[in-house]
Amino acid sequence: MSKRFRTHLVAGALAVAGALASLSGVAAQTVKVGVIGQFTGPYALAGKQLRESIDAYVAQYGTKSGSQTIEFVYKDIGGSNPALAKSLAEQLIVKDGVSILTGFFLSPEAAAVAPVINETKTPSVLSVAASPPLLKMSPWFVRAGQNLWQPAIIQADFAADNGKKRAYIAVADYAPGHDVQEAFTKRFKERGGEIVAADRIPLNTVDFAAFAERIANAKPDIVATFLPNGAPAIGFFNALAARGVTKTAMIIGIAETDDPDLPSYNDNIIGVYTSIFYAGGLTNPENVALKKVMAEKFGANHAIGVNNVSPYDGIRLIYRMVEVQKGKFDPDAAMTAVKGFSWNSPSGPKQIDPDTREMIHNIYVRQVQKVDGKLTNVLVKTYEKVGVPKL
Amino acid sequence: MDYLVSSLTFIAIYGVSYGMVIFLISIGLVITMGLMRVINLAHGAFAAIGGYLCTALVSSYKLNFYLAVVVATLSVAVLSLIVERGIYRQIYRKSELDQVLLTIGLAFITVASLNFLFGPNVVPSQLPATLSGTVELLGRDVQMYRLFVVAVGLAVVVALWAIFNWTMFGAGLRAAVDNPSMAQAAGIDVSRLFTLAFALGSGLAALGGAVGYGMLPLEPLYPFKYLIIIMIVVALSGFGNMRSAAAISIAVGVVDTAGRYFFPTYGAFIIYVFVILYLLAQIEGSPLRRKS
Amino acid sequence: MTEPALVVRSLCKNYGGFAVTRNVDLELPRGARHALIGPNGAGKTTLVGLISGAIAANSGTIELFGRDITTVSAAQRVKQGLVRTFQVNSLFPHLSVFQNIFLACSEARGTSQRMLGRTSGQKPIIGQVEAILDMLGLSADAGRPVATIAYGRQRLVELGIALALEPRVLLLDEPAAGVPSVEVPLLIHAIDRLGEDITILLIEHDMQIVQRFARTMTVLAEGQVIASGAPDVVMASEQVRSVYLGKSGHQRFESGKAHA
Amino acid sequence: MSVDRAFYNAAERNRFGLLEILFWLCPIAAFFLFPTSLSFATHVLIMALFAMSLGLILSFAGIVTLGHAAFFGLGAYVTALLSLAGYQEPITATFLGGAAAAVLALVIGPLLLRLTGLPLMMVTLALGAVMFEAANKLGWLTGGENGLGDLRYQPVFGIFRWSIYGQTAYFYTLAWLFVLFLLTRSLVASPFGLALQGIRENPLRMNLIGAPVTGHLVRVYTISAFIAGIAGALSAQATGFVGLDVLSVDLSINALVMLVLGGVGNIYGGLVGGALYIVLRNLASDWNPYHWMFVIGAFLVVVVLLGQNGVIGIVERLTSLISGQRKETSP
Repeated sequence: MSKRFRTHLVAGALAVAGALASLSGVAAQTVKVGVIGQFTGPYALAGKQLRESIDAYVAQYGTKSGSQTIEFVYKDIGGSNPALAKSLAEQLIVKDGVSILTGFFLSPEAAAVAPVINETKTPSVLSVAASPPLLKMSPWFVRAGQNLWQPAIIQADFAADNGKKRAYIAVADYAPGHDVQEAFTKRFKERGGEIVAADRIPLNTVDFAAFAERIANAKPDIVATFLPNGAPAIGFFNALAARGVTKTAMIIGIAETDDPDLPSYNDNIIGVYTSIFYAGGLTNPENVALKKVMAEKFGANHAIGVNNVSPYDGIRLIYRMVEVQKGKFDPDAAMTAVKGFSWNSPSGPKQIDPDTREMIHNIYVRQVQKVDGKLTNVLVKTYEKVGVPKL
Repeated sequence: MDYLVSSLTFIAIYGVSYGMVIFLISIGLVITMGLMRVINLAHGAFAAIGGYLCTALVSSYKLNFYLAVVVATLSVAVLSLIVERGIYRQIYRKSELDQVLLTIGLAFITVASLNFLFGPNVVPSQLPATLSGTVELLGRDVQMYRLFVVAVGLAVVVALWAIFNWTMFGAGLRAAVDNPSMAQAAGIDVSRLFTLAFALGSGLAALGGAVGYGMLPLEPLYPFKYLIIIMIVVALSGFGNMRSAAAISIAVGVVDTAGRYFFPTYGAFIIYVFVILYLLAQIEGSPLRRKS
Repeated sequence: MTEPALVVRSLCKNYGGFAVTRNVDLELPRGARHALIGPNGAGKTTLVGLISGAIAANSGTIELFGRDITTVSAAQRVKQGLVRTFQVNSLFPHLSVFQNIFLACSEARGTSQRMLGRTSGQKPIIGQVEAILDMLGLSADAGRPVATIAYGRQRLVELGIALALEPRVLLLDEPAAGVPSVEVPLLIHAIDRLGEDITILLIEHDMQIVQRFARTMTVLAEGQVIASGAPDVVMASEQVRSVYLGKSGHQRFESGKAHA
Repeated sequence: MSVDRAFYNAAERNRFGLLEILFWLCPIAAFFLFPTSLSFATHVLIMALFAMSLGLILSFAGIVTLGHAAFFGLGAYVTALLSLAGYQEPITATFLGGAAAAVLALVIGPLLLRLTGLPLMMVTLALGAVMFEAANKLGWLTGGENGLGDLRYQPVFGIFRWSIYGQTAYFYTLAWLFVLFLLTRSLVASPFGLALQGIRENPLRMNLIGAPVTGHLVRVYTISAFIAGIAGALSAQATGFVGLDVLSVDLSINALVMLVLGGVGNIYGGLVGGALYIVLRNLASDWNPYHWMFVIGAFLVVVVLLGQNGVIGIVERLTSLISGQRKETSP
């Protein structure tokens, strides 16, 4: 009795969902894409960049892909709130009838959504979330940005390539920081380097002088770091410069000196390296085109950040997923279409690893220099086709 | 041994200078809270406005930094006169809860406005280049900025001491902190005193916001981000006690710096544990328990 | 079984170096109607604070019906029947008069811990509250918030709360302070009607009330007892007159006598 | 007797009138009106429950705390960890989440609640921050920043399965909300509830009428923590995920804002305010995402300056205006 009742209930629920899905399917072959973003709150900048990228892509390529029209539905998380992300994902799928999800700035948001997309078979494009284990949580995830291990490995490679032997790791004390620490440590040791010390800096730190002092005392020749953009990164680099570490050691971060953030720094930042999948100075035609459309839409002074580029690539993947659709949205076909897919993005040649659904792409090492009186990320070395290593 | 000596001088110099910044942004609230017993959670908003104003003056109007600090401080003091007459005046007699809510509301409005006007990013530093230089002190290179902050802090301490001891305003203030109704009875215009003290407090916050940039970068969420540390100083130093406010600020700076230096991984806890233990230790017969 | 209701021995209290209560001895037999008088600053309210437990004594002992309560908390002293009123009203301003008295009754009967069952269902307590309101002539104001009734009537609520606590020893700290003269008789009447099983210590400036009420009295000056005994004896004492009463006191004294 | 029950205890005014029945029909109606928004609606119910738990101590006992999320978060983590440890019976798991929060309150309450005013706010704020940092540090237990995901629970009563359509989660949450509401409602109308109001009005005098002030406060604090813990547990079950945000200072402050939005001094304050806040927040993010903070800030200022008791106060004012009656505040 109870089992039969249960079956009925589930069947009923699925019928409702099916009806809704077909309803939305009828609407002139429109595929709805749910965008879960940080449009307000402390990460509002990332939300703004996400929206800009979608607008730019649509401005360049229109809303049609293959025979179908794409429609975006936006939902705001407004801070660190994975449970809300999950609730929004359910809402988007059940109520708004979206077939694909994207957005996902913070990794926990994606982790929270994984069971939902597993149950509903909803392909989901991670536009920024970079936590290494995410893709194992759902076969429906595909990464448009980086896996944090990639830039961390390149930090270590670049240091080793430049003959550095004594590394000090200073990362923010949260999961992404821990990931960077893990990958860097492994790779740097493999390359024959020594980790002189590792600090996990509490996120509530205001005055970073204590950490700069610890680092200076350890006399490393390279400092690998990863801190949230904004006040923490600025405070940390200022403290390093004040203590003279910037002069005595190579300092290499990941996304701290991203182009949009660069105006917040003063000259203390000059000389700092970062390792990431985009460099504003790239001259490939895709990047030139992107810069042009961004300047047209958002003004000549608009700086493109990494959080513009990977969501933009994410939209490319979504268009690819839609392109192969014939009639009713087929999630399996969508996933097949992106596995192994390769194209040229503003950030260089891209390929989705068919097995892991991770991005295989270039990682660029950039250095902050003063060019024409302006702080600029200058590309110093390109590591090509970096996949995700096994740690 | 060398390690110990260098650690101790480091903690002394950096802890004290950090403490001085905390002192600068908190002392205004210590004064107004002592006088008016208003739980003003928007105090950090005045600091943020002062800092933003100073930065904007330097970057957009090419004003000299030190002059901009003065202009920003005075402007915020004037602004706060209006806010005090218009808004704060009405909550002096309301419950603690009302005060908390109204001032959180003002802080929210400030955050939203700063975000609207200046964008969500950290605004770039406009501290003059001379402050980035270093001088040798106690056998180590110390950034000029740290010494500058300490100097400003000491100047404020001396100025406040002078105001409180040598001026009529200060005498009235002291009387009113002790007992407002008695001061009123003694012919002191307490209402006017409140307004002036509020302007003084807010102006000091603005000064802290402008001068403290090197350690507390300006961003829209500033009013909330540093609120906890401001409130810690106020709660620990008691109502209106400036001497203990200075001592507590420096203690907080030193404890925090030393904590992060020696136990970097547990640095996040140390300051909170310090606060909890300190306040709980005060339970019996503490002036903090006094209900206004 | 006939130990006195309240015995205070060699009670001392210093603030800093300043002695506000010096070696005070006081003994109230059961059913006493005892007045405590003294000039402003004599330490009367401090003494009430010490006896009620609001202030901790430096030395000396306090006994309630033969039990040493010197170190017992104020709340526990109330439970043992030692209840005070306040010179300045200390009430629950936004609650109604009824609720003010109810709170005290409920606490005295131990029902304040009851989380189940509505307040309106507590019949025995409601009856008791109504009796107190009736006795103090407060029934008409029962439903109004205390903050909205006249100060003089609030004094009655203050007394009502004390009575609701079922006192065996009652310390009345200037119950008539601030009460308009027309309402003073109501207050005195209420005090008069208190049962002989309640021992009362009254602190009062108004000699009229003292004369009418007291069977014995103590005079306090500068924290010290300077006289104690029957009112006419005490008031006749030259020491009291010269050391404490002064000129204006003389007048008040005389006028009080005239009325008596 | 024809006396209004509120005569005995103002909190007894919260009686089952027509309005109240209408109020409780709303969530039922919502189920039929918005069948595809149930997971959002569940979130609304959870926040309403959390705000109600704060209202119990703030409105009735005068405890102003800035750290109530500690209990919400503890309840959520306990329930989540139970699920991961294999204990997936939903009702007892929810209850245990609440019980864990209650135990924490019982332990810290006796010390904490001897403070008032600013020191109390600071200590609760600091305790909340310590809980947050601890959860961040104990990554092996809490998953740290990544949180605990993919939590599973058995069907309720062995019948109703949890699914993304959220019927089960919705009614399960609504049932807890209603039961805990009834508990709260009878609590504030009891002699104990009146004693709490006495403490709110004048704690010193309550002490001097022999009331165990700290004891009373610890009791209500524990009950409130229990309810907050249940809210957290429900959030873990309904979303199948627990992250650090359940312990954040923001959550504590938002609960306060919700309560004020609804109205302090009425048990419906938290319910109305919590629901309204989440719904408005959701609407606002669709049309004007950047200015939500401004709107809420302005609202708080206006509420305090006009002395209005939240939405409930405004509705009461309007109804009395319409019916032409003046409230019994004649001199």
